[in-house]
Amino acid sequence: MRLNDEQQMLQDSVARLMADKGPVSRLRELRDNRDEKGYDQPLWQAMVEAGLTGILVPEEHGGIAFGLVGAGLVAQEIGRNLSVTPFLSTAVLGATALSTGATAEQQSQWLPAIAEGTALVALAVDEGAKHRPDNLSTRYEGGKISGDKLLVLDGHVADLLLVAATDGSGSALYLVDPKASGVTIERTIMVDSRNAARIRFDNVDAEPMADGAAALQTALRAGRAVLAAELAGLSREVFERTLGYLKERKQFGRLIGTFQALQHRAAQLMIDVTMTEALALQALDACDNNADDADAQVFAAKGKAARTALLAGQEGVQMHGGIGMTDEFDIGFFLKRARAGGETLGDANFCADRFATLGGY
Amino acid sequence: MRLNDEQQMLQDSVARLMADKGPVSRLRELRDNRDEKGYDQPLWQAMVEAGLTGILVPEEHGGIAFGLVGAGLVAQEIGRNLSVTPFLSTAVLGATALSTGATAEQQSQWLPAIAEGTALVALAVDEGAKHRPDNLSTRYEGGKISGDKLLVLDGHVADLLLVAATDGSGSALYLVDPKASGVTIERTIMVDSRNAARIRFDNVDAEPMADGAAALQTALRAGRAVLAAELAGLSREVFERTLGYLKERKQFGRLIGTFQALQHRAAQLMIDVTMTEALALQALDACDNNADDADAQVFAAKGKAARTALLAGQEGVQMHGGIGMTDEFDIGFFLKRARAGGETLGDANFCADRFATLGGY
Amino acid sequence: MSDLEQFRAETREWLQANCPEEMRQPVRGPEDHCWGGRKWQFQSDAQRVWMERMAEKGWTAPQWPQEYGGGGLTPEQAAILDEEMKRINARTPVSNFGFWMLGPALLKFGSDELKRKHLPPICRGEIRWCQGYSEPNAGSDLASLQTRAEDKGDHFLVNGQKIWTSYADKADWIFCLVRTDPNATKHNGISFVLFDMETPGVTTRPIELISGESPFCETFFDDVKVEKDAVVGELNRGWDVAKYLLTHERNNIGGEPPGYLKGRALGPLAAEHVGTENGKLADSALRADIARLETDHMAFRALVAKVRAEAEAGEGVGALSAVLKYYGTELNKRRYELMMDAMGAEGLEWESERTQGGMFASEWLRSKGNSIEGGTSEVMLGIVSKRVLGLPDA
Amino acid sequence: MSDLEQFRAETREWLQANCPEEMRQPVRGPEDHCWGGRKWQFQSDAQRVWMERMAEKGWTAPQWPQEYGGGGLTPEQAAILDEEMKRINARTPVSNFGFWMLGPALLKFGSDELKRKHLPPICRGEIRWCQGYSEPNAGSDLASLQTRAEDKGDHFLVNGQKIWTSYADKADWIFCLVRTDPNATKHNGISFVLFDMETPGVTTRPIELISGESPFCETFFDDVKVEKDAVVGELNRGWDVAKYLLTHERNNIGGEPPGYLKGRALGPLAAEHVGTENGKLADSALRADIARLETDHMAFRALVAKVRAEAEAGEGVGALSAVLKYYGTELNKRRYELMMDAMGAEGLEWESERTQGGMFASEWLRSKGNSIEGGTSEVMLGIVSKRVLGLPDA
Repeated sequence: MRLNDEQQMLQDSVARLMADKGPVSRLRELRDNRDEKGYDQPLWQAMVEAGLTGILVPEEHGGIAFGLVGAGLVAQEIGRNLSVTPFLSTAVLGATALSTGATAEQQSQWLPAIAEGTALVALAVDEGAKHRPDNLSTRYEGGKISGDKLLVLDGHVADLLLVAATDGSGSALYLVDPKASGVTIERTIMVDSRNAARIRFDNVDAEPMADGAAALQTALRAGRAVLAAELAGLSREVFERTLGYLKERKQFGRLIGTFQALQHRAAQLMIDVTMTEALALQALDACDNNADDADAQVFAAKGKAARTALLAGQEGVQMHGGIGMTDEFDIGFFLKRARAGGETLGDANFCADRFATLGGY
Repeated sequence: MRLNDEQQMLQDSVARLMADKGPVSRLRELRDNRDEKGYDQPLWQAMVEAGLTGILVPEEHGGIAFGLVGAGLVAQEIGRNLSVTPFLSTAVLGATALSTGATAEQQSQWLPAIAEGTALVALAVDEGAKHRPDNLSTRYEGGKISGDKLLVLDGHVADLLLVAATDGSGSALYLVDPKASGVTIERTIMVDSRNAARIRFDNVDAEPMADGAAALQTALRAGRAVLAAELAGLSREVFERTLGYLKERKQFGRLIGTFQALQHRAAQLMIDVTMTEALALQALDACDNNADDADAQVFAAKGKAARTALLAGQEGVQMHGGIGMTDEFDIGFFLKRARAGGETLGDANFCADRFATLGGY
Repeated sequence: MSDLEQFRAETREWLQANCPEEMRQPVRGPEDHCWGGRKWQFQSDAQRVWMERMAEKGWTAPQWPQEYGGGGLTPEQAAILDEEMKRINARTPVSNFGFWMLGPALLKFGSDELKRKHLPPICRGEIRWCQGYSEPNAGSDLASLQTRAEDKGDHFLVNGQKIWTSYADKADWIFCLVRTDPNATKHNGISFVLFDMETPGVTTRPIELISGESPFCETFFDDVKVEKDAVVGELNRGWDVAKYLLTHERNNIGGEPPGYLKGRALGPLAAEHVGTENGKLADSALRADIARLETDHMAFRALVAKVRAEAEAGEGVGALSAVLKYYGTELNKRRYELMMDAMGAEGLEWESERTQGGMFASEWLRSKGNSIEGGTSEVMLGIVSKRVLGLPDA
Repeated sequence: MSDLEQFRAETREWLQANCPEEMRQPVRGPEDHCWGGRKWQFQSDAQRVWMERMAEKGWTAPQWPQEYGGGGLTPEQAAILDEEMKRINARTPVSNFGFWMLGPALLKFGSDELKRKHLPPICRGEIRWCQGYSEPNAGSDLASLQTRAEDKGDHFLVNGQKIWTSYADKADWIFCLVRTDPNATKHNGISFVLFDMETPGVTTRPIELISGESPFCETFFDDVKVEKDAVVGELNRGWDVAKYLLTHERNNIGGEPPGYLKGRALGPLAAEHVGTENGKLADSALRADIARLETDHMAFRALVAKVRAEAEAGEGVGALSAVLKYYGTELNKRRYELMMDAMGAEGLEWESERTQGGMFASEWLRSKGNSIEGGTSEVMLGIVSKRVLGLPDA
């Protein structure tokens, strides 16, 4: 697919915004200052003002309803700059879940707040080391939820928790107030310096949605597709920084970019990055158009993006040599995010497994 | 492990024998002449005279009982020259099965004949596209065998068939006369120009062994280990021919072996080949010593050898360019044998699966 | 009804009326592909009739100008024709290097005279072309070619040897790179000339491939007389034409496998051979490998679609064609390896009816040439690193 | 009882009597490793006592000559000591670059005077050494180093900067490559010198790695006075010493993972995290990846065993050390990637007690340096292709 003019404009303006207000140096500051909120508040505010927090919120709730392709374009720039915001948790996962499955009342309460930037939302799905959304232990019974969750992105600053639980008949999302009695939240800082929380729910009041099952599935799909775009952007940035280094670093009296073995590997990396970008956008577009194979495309895109980002991070560090191993240099941040982002909402093997099942083998 | 003097002498003499009497050009002749027997009879006769047919036959039955390391050394040279003989079917699989599990009478009848070169033996195990020796449909009941076998190496020239069948309690080997009533043999010529047969057994007289289950398992293990050595030898030969070409072929006014990308790939291939050789010998030695992890070593060796030989074949053709694609040039024969040998007695995935199971995961 | 809608309706009706039933059956093997030319033996009346009817409409070369025998269709119309043909599974009526390669070169570089002389016979399927590029010592380094065309006043005298000439033994004419100025630097002094394969002094010898097929020949030129007006483009500037065609050729590779795997999904095919457990392939490593391959292929198709969309918007493909050539052929090789993994012993039989004479192994072996012919993978990566990434030479 | 059997019996008895119980516990983290030296803070009395007792026997450097403080053991005896220590899980009593690197260099190249001066304090764990090789512009291309040692008559004056100096901030002395003849060609004019890190003009600055650790420093030399008899080997021939040590260093890499994965099989570890179905890992792609890795690792170990057996038979390792360095570190990186795949979210926690402060992710990140330090994988492949395969330069 090619971007239309509107999408192209969005991409240009977001690229400027993220490079100006959310560069990698901000991630470093937040990490080094052990920031309490753990995300870039001025940047988030700027995103609110630009309407980006409402990019998936329907217009009647104050959003701009730009669709997943739009959200993916934002995520690409987030990936390039490693900008730290609750965009994925709130503007993508939260907004998609609520607009898909919430009751009219729930939507009116939360969707405008998301668009206006007055509420952060976190999705609580995972329970163990690996993402297994169809095999949950967390129970919903008689209006109450009990269970243990982890990898709840931005869980320690959220105003609303959307908790995946099973009532015996299947998995669905439920609304939980993080301040409700029985909720215990432990902030955990991940290798990529992002926030995730471990949250215990001990017989906590929970509110069902109109269609919490659809909300869960649709949010997961949207999140995977947007993460694919973020990882594609990250990969592109690592590739470009590495290519720049190959054109600048000398050893043995010549630019290291003149060594053919590195040239071929750089070319192969570029090809993977370029394909990953194309696939991520195509998958986002397939979701927006409710294409028949949208699920397969999203699993392919997320799986491919996870592999490409990790490869880019590995090659980026290796080709930078010793300097790439230092914390002072930025490239390591990309490698760390590549792994964390790759793991989130299902790693490459998870995606391949689903992709194969959809393919009938 | 390192070879002892005796083993070193064996290797040297076999290397001379195979290079003299069984070079790749013989394979080409046999193929082009559509040889009826389908194997190199003069070479086989020379191997009989050198005692190699009895390399796994106990001395009391006229063999030299050199052990699997010895058989592996022979197989390495067979791999280097693509020599076409019933060594695997008769001298390895047949001799191992009979000396492991046959009755004293059966041993006296067949083992001297193998050593003397007066009998060829073929093992009939596989029944479908893939090697699944623990899941057989061929039945043994009341002294009779019924079932369909394929990939029976040298099956159309064998004097004795060892047929894997189940009597309901487990898989074991049974002796069948290929001329017995109810046996239908179809010679099939494989991509590597070797023989394999499809054989139908329709209520055929069969003779049980003393321990046909052990005979089957031990023969399969020996066969895999020896095949690993053959594929290691094949890989070494492809590597050396390709390295020679890199030092001889010019393009763009320079030897193609000066291109760094090819240099690194050649180095990586050499490393894989060298590791594969070391692992194959170690696995053979582990079998000879009945080491605790002999099974794991053999699965590792066969799996690794299958992957290395295929990689060598692929890189060999690619680095030779157009000439490598021609039938007139020999390199394609190695690629063909790499795939056929890799498939025989369990491909790399089969071996990895068994290896993982033995590792408890 | 818009013009395009009307075009679609008329096309559908015409195809329905004119495409013989037999030409709507899937292609069973290479012999079902109509190459055309003086030596062509039609497999059936239907094959001949279908070619002639399409040629009459100009639809054997839908987008070429009508004055040269083409259909004069716009890209949108050509896409509709393509869709309508696919809808009824209509076979390609005729195809050879004249359509894929020489035609585009002539349309871009040829004189009006050359176009009038050569394009209509191509469109009518009367002349089958082959390509004379590579030489034994000029493979990846094509520009070092040594076949000479000496200027003898009223004609050239061509001497030398080509290799990898596709179907030279079956073709009628050749387009050929020859050195017309031996004193010029490597890339200069090469001309792109056309001549009849029946000219005295031309001999061919088929090359048998490891796959058992012989689609290529060695071709020898011994004092072959070639008309001086048979040069496409400027004298000594043949490299420009060749480069254009190489890029064009690489563009045509979309990573879709030919032959047996065409249109067949690998996963279900593997399931037939290795079996399933709980609905999943019994060989779980193979399942993972196939899923990774198909994921990569989906990514590749997304890239191809993007490149095509950009090309249609006039952004040009340029060196990205090397990306597509490289990755498409490498994917194809991976796919055939996995097919062989899946088929096991059944894929290995060579001389048997069961495998139609070793079709599976033959296609697997043939795929190894994909990353050599038309520019090796190594050359493609070199082009990408130099021209796309801008990495410097040593 | 043979001599060796008697040696084993005596060793076993001595170890039993002298190795403190605490020193038989598995190492829990880097702090349990005793580096020795002037600044060393013993973690416990047991750690101190164990080092001292072993030093007294000369068994901190079992095969070094007794006159220099070593144990004077034969290779066979040393192997027995090693086995007996492993049998009771005895920790290494003390270890640092003095043992691994400087000692072997001094034993091969050093004067008797230098050996007498430096080896005994190493054996006693009194002096901890660091290595001054790389510079900001001399990494893979080490021989282009620029740190200068000017001949000032009775001493050298050293100026320059080193990078990747392991634990320079914790070491007492440094062995260091300096340029003593700026006019000689690149590989000549380099000398291998020794000096005290407390010499005026030496400063160090730790470098934080992406793994969060700081095992390396930048080290600056500003008019550092170095004695002229502190040169190991010949003046201006320090490259020979460095090359010898680099090969020696590469030999020490057997592909066994350090840290958390040491002695832990990946398959069962993965089973704990991703779960099993019918006794097989629930993630079948991961299962295939692990089996392939472990197969490759078994092949690598077979090669290492072969190379060692050949080395013991006096055939020499030579350029094969580059093979081992390359493949061992690449394997290790693959292993950590698969560990992270297996651990999922639990491996990603960074600041948490659960992960002992991000131990898993930290070790994964640290492994990325393995294919850079001690010669990059690219340099190793270059050595292999030139020196083992004999491929020519361009």
